[in-house]
Amino acid sequence: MQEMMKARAKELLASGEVTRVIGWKKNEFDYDITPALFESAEEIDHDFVYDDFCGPNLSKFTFQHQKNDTKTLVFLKPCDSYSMTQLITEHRVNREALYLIGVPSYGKIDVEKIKADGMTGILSIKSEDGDVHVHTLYGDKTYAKYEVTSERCLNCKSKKHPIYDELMGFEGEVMENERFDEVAKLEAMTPEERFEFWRGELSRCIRCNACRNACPACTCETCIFDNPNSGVDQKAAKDTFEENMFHIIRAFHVAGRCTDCGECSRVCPQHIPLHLLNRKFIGDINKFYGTYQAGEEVGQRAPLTNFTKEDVEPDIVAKGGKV
Amino acid sequence: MQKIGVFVCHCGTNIAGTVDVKAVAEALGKEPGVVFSAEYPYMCSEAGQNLIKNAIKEYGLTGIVVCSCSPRMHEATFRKTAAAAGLNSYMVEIANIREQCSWIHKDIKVATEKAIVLGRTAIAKVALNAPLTASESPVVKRALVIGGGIAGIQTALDIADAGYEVDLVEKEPTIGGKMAQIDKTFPTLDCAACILTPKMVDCAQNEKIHIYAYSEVEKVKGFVGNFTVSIKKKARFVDETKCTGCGVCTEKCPQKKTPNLFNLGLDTRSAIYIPFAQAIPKVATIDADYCNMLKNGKCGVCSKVCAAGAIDYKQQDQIIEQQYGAIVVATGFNPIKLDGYDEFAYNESPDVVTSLELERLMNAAGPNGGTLLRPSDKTHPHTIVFVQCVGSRDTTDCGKPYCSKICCMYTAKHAMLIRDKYPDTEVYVFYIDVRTPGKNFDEFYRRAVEEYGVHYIKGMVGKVMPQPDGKLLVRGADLLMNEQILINADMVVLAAAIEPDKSARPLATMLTASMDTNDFFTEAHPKLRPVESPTAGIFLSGVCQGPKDIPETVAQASACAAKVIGLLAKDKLLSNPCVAHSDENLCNGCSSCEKVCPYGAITYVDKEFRMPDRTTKIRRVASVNAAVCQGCGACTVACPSGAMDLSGFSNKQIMAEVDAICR
Amino acid sequence: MSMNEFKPKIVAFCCNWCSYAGADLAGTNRLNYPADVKIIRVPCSCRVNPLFILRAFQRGADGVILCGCHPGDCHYTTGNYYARRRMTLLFSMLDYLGIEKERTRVEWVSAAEGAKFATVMNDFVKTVTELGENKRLEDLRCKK
Amino acid sequence: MLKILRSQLDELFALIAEKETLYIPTDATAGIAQFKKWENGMKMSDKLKTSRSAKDFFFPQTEDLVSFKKTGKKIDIIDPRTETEDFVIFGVRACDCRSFDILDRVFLAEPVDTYYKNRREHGTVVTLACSKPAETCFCQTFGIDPTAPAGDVSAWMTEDAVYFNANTEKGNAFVDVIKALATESDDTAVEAQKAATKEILAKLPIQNLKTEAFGGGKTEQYFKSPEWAELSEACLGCGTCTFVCPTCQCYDIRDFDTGHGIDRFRCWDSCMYSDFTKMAHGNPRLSQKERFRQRFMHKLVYYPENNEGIFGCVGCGRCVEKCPISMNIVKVMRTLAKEDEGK
Repeated sequence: MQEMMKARAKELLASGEVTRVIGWKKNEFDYDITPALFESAEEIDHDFVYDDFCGPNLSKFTFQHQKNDTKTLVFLKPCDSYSMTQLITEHRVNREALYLIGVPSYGKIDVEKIKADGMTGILSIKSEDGDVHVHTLYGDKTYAKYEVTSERCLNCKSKKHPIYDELMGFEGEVMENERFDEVAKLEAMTPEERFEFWRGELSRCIRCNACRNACPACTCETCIFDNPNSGVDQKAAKDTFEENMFHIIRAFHVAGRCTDCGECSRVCPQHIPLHLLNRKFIGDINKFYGTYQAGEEVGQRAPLTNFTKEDVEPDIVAKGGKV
Repeated sequence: MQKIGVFVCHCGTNIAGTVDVKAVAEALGKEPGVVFSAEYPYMCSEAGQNLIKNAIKEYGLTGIVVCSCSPRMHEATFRKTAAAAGLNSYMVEIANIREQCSWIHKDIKVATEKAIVLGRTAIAKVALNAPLTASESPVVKRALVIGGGIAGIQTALDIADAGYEVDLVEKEPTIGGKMAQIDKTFPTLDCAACILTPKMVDCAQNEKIHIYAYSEVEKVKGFVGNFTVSIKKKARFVDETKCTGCGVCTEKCPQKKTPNLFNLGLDTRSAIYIPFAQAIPKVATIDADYCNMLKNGKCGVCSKVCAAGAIDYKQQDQIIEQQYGAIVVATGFNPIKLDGYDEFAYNESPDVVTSLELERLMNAAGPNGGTLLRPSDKTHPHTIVFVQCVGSRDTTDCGKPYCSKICCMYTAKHAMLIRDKYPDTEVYVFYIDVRTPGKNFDEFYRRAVEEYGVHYIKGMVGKVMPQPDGKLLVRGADLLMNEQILINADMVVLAAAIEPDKSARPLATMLTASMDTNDFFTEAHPKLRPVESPTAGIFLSGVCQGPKDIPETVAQASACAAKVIGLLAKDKLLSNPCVAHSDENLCNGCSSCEKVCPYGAITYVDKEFRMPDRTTKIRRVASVNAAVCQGCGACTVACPSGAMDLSGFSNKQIMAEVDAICR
Repeated sequence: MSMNEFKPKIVAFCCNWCSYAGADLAGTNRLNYPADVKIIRVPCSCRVNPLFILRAFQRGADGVILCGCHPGDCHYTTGNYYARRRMTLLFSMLDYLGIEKERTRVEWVSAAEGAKFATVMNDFVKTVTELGENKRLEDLRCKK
Repeated sequence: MLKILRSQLDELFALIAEKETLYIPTDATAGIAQFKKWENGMKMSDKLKTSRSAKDFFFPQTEDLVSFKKTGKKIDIIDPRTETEDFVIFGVRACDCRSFDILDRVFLAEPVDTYYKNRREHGTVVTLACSKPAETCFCQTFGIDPTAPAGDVSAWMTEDAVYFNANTEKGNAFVDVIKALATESDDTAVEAQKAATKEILAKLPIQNLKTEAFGGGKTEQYFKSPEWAELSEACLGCGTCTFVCPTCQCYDIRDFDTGHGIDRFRCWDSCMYSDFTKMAHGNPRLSQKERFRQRFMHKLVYYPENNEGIFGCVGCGRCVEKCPISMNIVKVMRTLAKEDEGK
């Protein structure tokens, strides 16, 4: 796949169809992937990669590196593709200036899972035929791929590309998944248990803003939390309230717009399962207002800018949330 | 630096009876920013107002808080007071310490404490108030009425009567609408044409009314008082100014096989045609789909016979741009398509007709010259079955969930007319309910049953089966007798549901006027503002707003005209200054606000911004039309970046109120 | 602090056209409800940002209630429909975080429903009083 | 050198905690370690390092500076500081320990940051030598020996025992406390561990990173390097690297309106943020490239220029692990120094 992508990118560059290519490149370690902009065949030959570590969602990178006067080729995994569609719907990127190629994703490896298993001094990781070989200073280990696949990929919502100019690999499908199981587990707890759970998680937050800055739905010109005139700006959570506040409001602001790409949880240095907040909203929206997948189609009307006269009343929450 | 004045009203004993007003004035006097605090028996009295005015002048107050009755009572009063003393009238806040404090609490201590909290909340808010000025916009003294049926005609006539210019746009070659196709009207049984056509003539002769027939609205820009509308005048291939309506061309035209749409396709006409004798404007139109000359350049008969030389095969669509202060929607209705109702054999047998088709069949100007004959064999029908609620009150996909309202009455009318003219014809009416609310309506229906012997059967028709002998076997249920009924009928008449005209939806989009799920226009308030759209300057006339009969339509049309006249009578519109505004530097241009705006007040512009690194960037940003915005604030919450805020109820003001209450 | 002494702080957001008028009517009819309820007038229930509700809790509110026109009766035709969705989701999220769901409420109160306004407020204050102080969404700095 | 059996670790912690507050690295729920106040039953993490650095103890993420209390129109000024209680941080790695020196040079230089000084004086740092360095470690680059960490007390943990060596007076006081559980021991086991660790250190992938190209006086050379554009290209402008960094020391001072007055506090700030050092005219660093450059120039050029050539990085590798887009100081150093190796 990587070679096909490189060849096609070079072809499009050579033909002048596009002048820039957005893809991934490798950094220090096998698992260190950086989104990158390529402007020549040499750069592509030298640096371009596409493998099981290419987790970063390129739609946010594309948003940051937009150029209207020229055409840019962007490679999108299905997840990135949904985010891109949402950005187009919200007029945040200019579709005309993009050439989108959908590429399949076979599940990305979460190196944190390998590290959490006690592996350290990692010198190389190779993913081959469903096995992941980890070579370290302290010995080697082979995992079955699913053991070290990221949560978001294990619960893949879709392998379909809602938008593309060209497709590489196969036309994927929307997937059956269990992504709401964790949410349901939390919902089944007592409020006290839930409170303890979230206090434990959110109290680790260092307000580094990685979740926000990596999020393809968080593209505000100025975030209200950075705007001293908003009256709610905060640089660090001085009080537990502020930890809650930041995450509730962030989740609320992306509610109905979040495509569940999972970047927030991937980038969190403190391993806070932030996707469980977003999924709560997604699950509620599905349950209360009918199934809705953000980024499925350009021009969709988001659930929070929509209504029906028969919508459930807010006391549904007091009644246990059952529709 | 804020200099706030606090004025605590006793309201006689209404407030002072349960609130220690002196203690309130004293406590609030210590709040930050407050430089003057006083209490007085009646702040709304002239003396009380003078107290306020003097304090504003003496202390140079920048804002005032009046602790008194509900702002719904005297906010306007105190705003005028402030303005009279030279303080912007929006630098006034009211603390409601009567309705929401002294009147509901008995304990003086409790009520006093609460009054202080309410007072300091108002102080916290007023400290963040900004002077606001109502903006003015001029009103173009001309109205546009879209739709030339009875609704549009009546509205246009009434507006014109008041002395304002009206343009009446009708997409068909003639005005008149559905009413022109109707034979008789209930419950009086007078002839529709006899009462409609004089009104059509009035329209044509009224010099304030300009009729754009065979025209459609193409584009709408602007806002209340100042709309710019592009109207497309479709090519008729006949010069309207030259055509005398003599009709020679229609006689000589060799292409006589054109379906006559005015008669709902029950007969044919020529390719060049005048829809009916009393058409307004009485001008011929060439049907381009059937004209041999336009299709293959072979014919030209009409051109040769036209003494006026009005035929112009090269005529093009024409775009007219015009300014209006108000727009009236009167787009009317159509019966639904009955394709989904195979059980009634509508597509199978020509003798199964809709009620509107029956109107034409019975009309003197209709295909049979007014004699009721079966379409299939032109024989006289002896048994006729009417089926009510075909598609109305029907929650399946092909039907409509609402009641079409007019069917019960016109069916009674049809039944009665048939029984009157052809006493040997048996008439059966299958109904779910008979609904006759209206002046003389129920009496009318009873006459049909009692005097004319129409057989009303409560129940639905399950199937209509065309028989080899040309008869229609109707199988239905009589729910009252609880039995199956079979009727061997000559004709079946279906009371098809009515639905808004298909042109309404795209028009609503152009007008940014909201519609319900059935494509009826939504009124600004279901009870109190029934003839206005929530979008300022857009008014609703007739069935486009919901099913109604002719008298109701005319009443609404006149009401609508009154509203339009009220608007056009103003030279300038003063707008509520408590409206939304967008901070362009924060706006993402994501369109969330636009989607929740009920008034279509938000548009987007591409604007060039200077970036911090000294480059420029073109960004899409929201822009609020203050003349259209009504200040609900829906957009402010839809906006994730906080770019959208509401004057008079800003984020900061509301948060300051929250803070002050919780302190 | 014993249960009897605890006086909750309640913030009530009322839309200008229905609920604020309903509250006025409760006053006109001298219908009693606890002084713990303090009303903030907003043009429409759709003006209420979730931020305001969190802000109230931060600043020491023990309960927040939002009152608006009945669905379908909104002065601005559609405002309360949006408010309804927003609040449903927000309340659900607060509940998900383990914050007592009884501390937040939405009620539709028309301008004619003075009695309903008083009943709703009495009931809400009772519920919140039973819950006691808001501990799970407080900002200790504001309690000093 | 004192020796305490690992089986006695719980007793040791109890003993220390009896006298002073004790903080140890412990596993937080999500497979990451963090320093926590020791309580009975708490187990020490066997992770190499905590996800946040140990600088929090002396330079916490937020800290009250002063309060203003409003009563009517009167304002009282309140100093919220109280004398910090003595505390022990156990298990600080060599890299984090070095970061304290770097912070000291900033906060203890005139004018002395009394808030920092207060905490620093009351904290006893017990370091722990590394025996299982990770692939992201490069402390050796900055002359740190992870097998011989500094601190008030140095400790080594072997299979069965922990060895302690006091380095300072505070260290001696600590050693006095734990004596009850300890036995005297020679350094055979410790030396063996050191040797073994050093062998591993030589094999670390980033151990060959060189600092020669950097240091004071290099501003001209690097400030306008064209490489910054590409290096910073994917930077999200989040503050992850800054907040996990043991040596980043920038903070912002903010006022919080409590409703009764103002709490003035400071909190960590990040030069990666667009509002960092924002002044009336805006942020002097106009784009992310410049903000990105600032962070690395500070660590590699400006700091050494003002501090006798000491670099502002300790090679702990946290930024290498945590950056959402995997861009870090290692890549920056290699690119700027035009090292074409390591890949």
